[in-house]
Amino acid sequence: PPNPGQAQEQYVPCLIYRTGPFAPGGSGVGGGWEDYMELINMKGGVNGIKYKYEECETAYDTARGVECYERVKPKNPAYIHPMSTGITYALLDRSVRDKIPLVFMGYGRADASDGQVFPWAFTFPTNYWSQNTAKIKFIAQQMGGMDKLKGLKIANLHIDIPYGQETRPLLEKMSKMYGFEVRHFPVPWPGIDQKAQWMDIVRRYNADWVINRNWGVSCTVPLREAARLGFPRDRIVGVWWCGSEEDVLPAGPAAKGYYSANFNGVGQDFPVIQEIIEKVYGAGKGNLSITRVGTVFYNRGVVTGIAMDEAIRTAHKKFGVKPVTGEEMRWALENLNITEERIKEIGAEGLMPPIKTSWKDHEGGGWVRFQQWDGQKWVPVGAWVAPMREFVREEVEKSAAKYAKEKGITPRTSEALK
Amino acid sequence: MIYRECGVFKANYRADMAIFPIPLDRWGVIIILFIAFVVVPFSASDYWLSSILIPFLVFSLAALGLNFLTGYAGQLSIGHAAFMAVGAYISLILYGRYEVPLLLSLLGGGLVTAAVGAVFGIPSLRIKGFYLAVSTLAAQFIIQWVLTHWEWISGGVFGTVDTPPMQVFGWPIDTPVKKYYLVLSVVVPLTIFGKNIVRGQLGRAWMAIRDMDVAAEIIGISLFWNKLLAFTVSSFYAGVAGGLITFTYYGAANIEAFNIMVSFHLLGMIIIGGMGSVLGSFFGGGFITLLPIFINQFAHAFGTVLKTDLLACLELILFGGLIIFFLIVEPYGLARLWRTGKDKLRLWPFPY
Amino acid sequence: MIFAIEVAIGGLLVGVMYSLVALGFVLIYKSSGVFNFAQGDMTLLAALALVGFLTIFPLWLAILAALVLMIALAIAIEAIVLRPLVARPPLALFMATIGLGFFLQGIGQGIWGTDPKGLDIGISDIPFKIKGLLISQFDLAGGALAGGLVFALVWFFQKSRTGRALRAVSDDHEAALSVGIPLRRAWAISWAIAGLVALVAGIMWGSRLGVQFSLSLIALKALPILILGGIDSIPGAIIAGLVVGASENLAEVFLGPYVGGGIQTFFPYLLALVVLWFKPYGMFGREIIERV
Amino acid sequence: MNQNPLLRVNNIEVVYEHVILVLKGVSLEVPEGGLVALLGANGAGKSTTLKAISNLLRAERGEVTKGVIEFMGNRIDRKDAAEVVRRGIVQVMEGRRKFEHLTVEDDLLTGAYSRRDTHLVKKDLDLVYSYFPRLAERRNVKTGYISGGEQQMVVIGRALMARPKLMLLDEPSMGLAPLLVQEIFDIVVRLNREEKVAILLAEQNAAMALQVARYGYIMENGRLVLDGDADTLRDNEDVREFYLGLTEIGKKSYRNVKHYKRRKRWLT
Amino acid sequence: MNKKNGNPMLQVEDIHITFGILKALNGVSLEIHKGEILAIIGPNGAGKTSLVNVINGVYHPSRGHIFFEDKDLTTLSHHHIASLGIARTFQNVALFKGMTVLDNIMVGRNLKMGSNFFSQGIYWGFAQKEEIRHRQEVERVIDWLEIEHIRKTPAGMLPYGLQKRVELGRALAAEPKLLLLDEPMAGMNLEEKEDIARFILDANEELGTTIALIEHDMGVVMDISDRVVVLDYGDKIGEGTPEEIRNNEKVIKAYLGTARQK
Ligand SMILES: Nc1ncnc2c1ncn2[C@@H]1O[C@H](COP(=O)(O)OP(=O)(O)OP(=O)(O)O)[C@@H](O)[C@H]1O
Ligand SMILES: Nc1ncnc2c1ncn2[C@@H]1O[C@H](COP(=O)(O)OP(=O)(O)OP(=O)(O)O)[C@@H](O)[C@H]1O
Ligand SMILES: [Mg+2]
Ligand SMILES: [Mg+2]
Repeated sequence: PPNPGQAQEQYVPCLIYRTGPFAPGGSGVGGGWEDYMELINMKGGVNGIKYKYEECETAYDTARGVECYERVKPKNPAYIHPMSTGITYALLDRSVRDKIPLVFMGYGRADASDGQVFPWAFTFPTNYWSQNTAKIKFIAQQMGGMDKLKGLKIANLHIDIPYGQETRPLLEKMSKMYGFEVRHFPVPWPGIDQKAQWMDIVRRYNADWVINRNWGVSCTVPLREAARLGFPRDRIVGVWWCGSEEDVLPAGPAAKGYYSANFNGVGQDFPVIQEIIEKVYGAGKGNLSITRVGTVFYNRGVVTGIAMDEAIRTAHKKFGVKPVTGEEMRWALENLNITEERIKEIGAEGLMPPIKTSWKDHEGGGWVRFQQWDGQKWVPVGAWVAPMREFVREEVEKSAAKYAKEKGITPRTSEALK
Repeated sequence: MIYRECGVFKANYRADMAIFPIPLDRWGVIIILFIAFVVVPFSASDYWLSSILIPFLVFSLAALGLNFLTGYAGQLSIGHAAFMAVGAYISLILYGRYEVPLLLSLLGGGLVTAAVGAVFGIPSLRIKGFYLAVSTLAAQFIIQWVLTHWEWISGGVFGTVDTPPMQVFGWPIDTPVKKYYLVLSVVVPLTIFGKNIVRGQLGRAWMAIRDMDVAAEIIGISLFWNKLLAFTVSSFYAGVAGGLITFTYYGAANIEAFNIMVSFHLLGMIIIGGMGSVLGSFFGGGFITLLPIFINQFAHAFGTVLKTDLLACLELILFGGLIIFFLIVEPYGLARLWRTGKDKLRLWPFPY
Repeated sequence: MIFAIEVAIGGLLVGVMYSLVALGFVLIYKSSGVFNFAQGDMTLLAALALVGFLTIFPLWLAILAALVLMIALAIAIEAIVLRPLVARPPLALFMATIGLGFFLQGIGQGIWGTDPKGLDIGISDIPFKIKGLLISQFDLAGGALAGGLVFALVWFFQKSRTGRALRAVSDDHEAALSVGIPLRRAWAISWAIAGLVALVAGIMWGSRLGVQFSLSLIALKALPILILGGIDSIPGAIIAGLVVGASENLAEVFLGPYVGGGIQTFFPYLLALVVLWFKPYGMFGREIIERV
Repeated sequence: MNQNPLLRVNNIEVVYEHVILVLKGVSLEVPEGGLVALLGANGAGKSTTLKAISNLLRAERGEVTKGVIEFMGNRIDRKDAAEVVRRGIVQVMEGRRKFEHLTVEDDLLTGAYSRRDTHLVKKDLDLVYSYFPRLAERRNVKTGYISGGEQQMVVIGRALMARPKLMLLDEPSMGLAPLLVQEIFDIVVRLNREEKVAILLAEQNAAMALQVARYGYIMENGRLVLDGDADTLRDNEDVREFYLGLTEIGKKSYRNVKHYKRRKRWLT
Repeated sequence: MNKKNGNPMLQVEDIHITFGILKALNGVSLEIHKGEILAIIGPNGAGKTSLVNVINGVYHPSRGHIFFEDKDLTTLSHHHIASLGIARTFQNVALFKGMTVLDNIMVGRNLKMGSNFFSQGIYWGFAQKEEIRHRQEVERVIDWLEIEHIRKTPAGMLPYGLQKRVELGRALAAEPKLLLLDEPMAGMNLEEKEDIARFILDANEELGTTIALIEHDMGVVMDISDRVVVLDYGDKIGEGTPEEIRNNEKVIKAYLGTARQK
């Protein structure tokens, strides 16, 4: 029973990176997430329980990420966001052993969407594979229908690390399905120079569309190179980590027209964002500079905050109002249902897609939204796009099964954990 | 006088050539080993075991390997993390896919890495100094490329090799304490082996090459074999360390954990710790792996005063500043500082 | 064929831009024997400072202010880092510069923030066509700047009294002291020049990539140039830059597809290794004299 | 000696690396226009004394912890090495510290770095070449490649290029052919007489040194054990035996040196 | 003292070396006989060091051959030549500065040691016995050269004279058949020169080491050498007993000078 004399707190560790080449991503997402928790706290907490959030700087370094995890573990966090693909890999095993759910929204491994093999890992609201199917759909839309994909030349320009390579097989499969041609152009890290790739894409391969799957500075370079070679920017569509203001601003006018995927809305025109500005920043408790509120990464952080907050509420409903444990949180994450109505209630309509998870499906929808840079700001293009659910699911399960075999895991067959 | 050498007469060269000729050192080592094997496992928290001690020990082992190459043989390498990566991938593949016993997998990872290291050591036969250092970056980039492009290694789309649950002789290694023991029982023998190597004929040959290779060769030391051997032994240690850290810390072999920054960190370890010193590798390993953590925890004390993004920058500033500071205090590394301290104790109360 | 030429020309021009960063390394190595790993971070800091100053000053004044800052930095580095480390092993100094790199990263990002900032110096990056070849004004400006710098620096080192003194310092700084060359001033001067070069590189690269942390990573691209041309050769930095730029791009385009691509980062290293095997001090580096 | 020496070293102690005490209270003087020899065994501290004066110690992690060094009445022990050179003291270090990548001529020219009268530099360069014709032949070769003796000529020539008031010579004759040793000493004497350059000469070749010097100090183990006019020293029994190799019966042959050790009297 | 003679141990035949336009050695031939002490003298830059460098493979002659015990050395690598039994010291001391005196001299014995890598690492059995055996040998050298007190001092911290002595120790530790000494006494005072002279004579007389010695101190050369070879800018201008050389006009003009001869 809650002790009325003592204020109860929900401890939330934030593994974050505020310096280094990817700092805009880490600080942006982290800042938005923390601001949302701050907002909830100012409104009295989640059902009266306040968040106690604490940062641990990982510098995007795997070793330090693991150390952060171990450091915060004794404080019984209900969940962990590793915030980096490398750290995610390192924590997968530990999270199972320690019974702490691992949530990686929009990064990490896509096949972890399969709850049968990854009971403790969550990828909602979408994963990279869903994103890519949505991208193909989006390209088709721009071209005027799925049949127009036939004969199209798509260049998959990707940073040459596992994160970048991950979607190659999927694209190849789809190219067979829809009759388009795909060629991969690996960009060695850090991707400052992509002249060769672009010469090839534009001059020799004559690509119709380019997928920009990079990270950090390598997201920006393609826009410049495309401009120099006269390749239309509205024929480039980026991954959601290449679709922030920080990615396009340095490219100046060269970025105008560029598309990117996203799984959250942009701008300040959402009631919840307005509320944050008013209450949190009004009270001087913001975790970022106010100029970044409403940016892509920031809003992604807010969406993170909302989703996690909703999960805690779900747990409260089942287990009672108290600080949630990892195991309770896991149940809640598996039974998450953030409906359109609820989203509207929160004041986040258009900011995030609905999410509905199950014990099998840890992705919970996979909706993707596209946006275009108009030179000043990101403008949403069209409605939320549904991924090719079945296709992705099939791939996810295949890949997860392989993982299970490698690790000696027996996939579960019901909601219950053995 | 607390620490003394005089008064301890060595009856024969055998005693003088023992691994720790001074009794107090010998006792010191025994006490440290006792603490490491007996006291620590029963008193340290999981956090300390798994995220302070394990990385500290393993990175020190890797640093020791690099120290053979750079500190003893004088061949500067800034691509050493890649060798750790080779060890990590190979030993995990051996263990996971081919069901080779764990310790043998580690050994196998080390041996394959040693072979790779020997190949990348070939340029050292012609190239020297910073030219060689920069060339070793080739190892970093090429190995990184091969590991991610060769599907047999990376095992498909995620570029990652996962481990099944670990066991040694049928014992599951699943708690931090057991992992710690695993690490310790690899690190300690390898360290002793390394210490013996460097104080023997091979170590002397390496140091001779480091100090003046022309003269060494004229004296009859084959640069070819000794340099390649330095690369081989050094990458063997790196490979074992890579496998070990992956088994006990990262859980999955992922190239991002062995990026170029890690190479710089390894180099930092031996320079700060002490070039050409086994002990220094451990000091340096501790300094570089633990300092950021301590700074981070220390900086948190200011969490209320400073904005968080400034805090992260403050960490960098402190880290960089402390590296410079320690280099100024003792450019020959912490191990030298330690020795000077001991000397002072030994001679105390007569400082000169 | 025209495609190959285009790739080569594009590579040459980008190579020169890398040379700008390589030059910074060369300068400091040549004049004090220090392998300055913080050169990339100095580039970042210079660019960050410039963008910072641009919010209050017009362009020329901002450049001037950034230059003053780099000179002040050089003097500070001399006093705080180099002077106490005089006559220490080169590796200790090398490590100190790595530490310095972290320090500068912290300072730069702490003061000016981590988010990328645009920098527009008013030179167009949109190429024009000459006989079917695309060439950008920006690249030409970069090339001209680099060329000019090289001429000035070569003259300085070979012909001027201070230049000769700096060369002496790098050979043996104790002996340099014994003939009355003030080490402190020599070091401060060479670091200040390297700061100037960092600023130039920071401007050029910053306006291309945006001013952000990744500027400091350009140093990685400069390294193979450095060993190919010779760590202490100023003209070597430019020539090797051209070679590296052209060859890595040609390799990626024509060799890459056969091996799976993504080879342009390590290709220059392979090239450098081959050259170094025959010329262990790079194409133009001075050899280490080992007489017994 | 006289009341107003050019250089006065007063009771200095030197410590290396904060712990190694090398000089234990050394005092010596060089008068205006003097030519003073400093003799002593290996490791006695001659070079250290010279480096203390020119303040090159700091570059080797040594420092003067006690005592005073005065040059023309001003303290110089706290001054920067470059400043000491500017005031007119130049040291020729032992070990042929040439700038190996500079050509012979460039190397010589660095010697003139702190001179104001740049127009006279060319003349002095010719002077150096006239002293060492071999260098003129090799002027465009990097000093790293010339022979040991030629390198020795370069460093001495370089010091001359600075036109010092006081020259500290650390074993100038080392590794030079007999003919050249004579020449070097002739040059030293000429410099001293004609150009009025005061000289402090640390030498192993005691016979030569005591021939040209007017005054001498003998150093053992970081202490001065004996000093006096060159003639007096030459007649000292210990100096005769240990430094000049002369016994009662005349010069002894190296072949006949036995394994006996007679202790020097001052060493107790 | 006329045990010397017999067939030449080392034959240098018509060696040419050029550096750029400079002819450092211009067709020099000479012989070193087993058991003798040969002095090589000549003005600075005459090519003495170059000659020694050719013998142990640092420079390769553009013309000519070198035979050591009838084996052609001309194309062998340095460490191969060393393994035949030729050791040397260097004009500019080339000690391993970061290593202790003991280790430096132990390195000198490198060629004589051969335990394998693993037994070295475990330091048990053969490796240990071998280390101790060689250590005893090295201690003999140390005793003999009277450098016991600096055994554990890093060589780089020693004063010049002692470094030269350690270097001699390192060369002697290899138990060479032929020992090449490049100005072993430069920078020493008389007493120390006497010591070194003694060591050289002892090595020659007691161990039977053949010695070739470059030296500028005529006193030493005249006293201890059996034969003298004089080089002058690439040419051999004289050869003979010390007496003959002392009175050779050419040598006096090129090298010895006349004034102030004691
Ligand atoms: N940098 C240093 N660090 C530590 N000790 C030093 C250093 N330089 C010299 N010494 C010590 O100081 C003592 C005196 O050395 P110094 O070079 O002054 O002797 P010296 O009389 O010039 O001898 P030599 O005739 O051999 O040149 C020696 O014992 C030497 O080991
Ligand atoms: N590697 C080299 N490159 C260029 N010139 C060289 C080289 N080695 C030697 N020389 C030149 O060859 C000549 C002979 O040099 P060497 O060192 O043999 O003289 P040395 O007789 O030993 O003289 P010293 O008595 O001064 O030591 C010198 O003029 C020297 O400048
Ligand atoms: Mg001396
Ligand atoms: Mg010589």
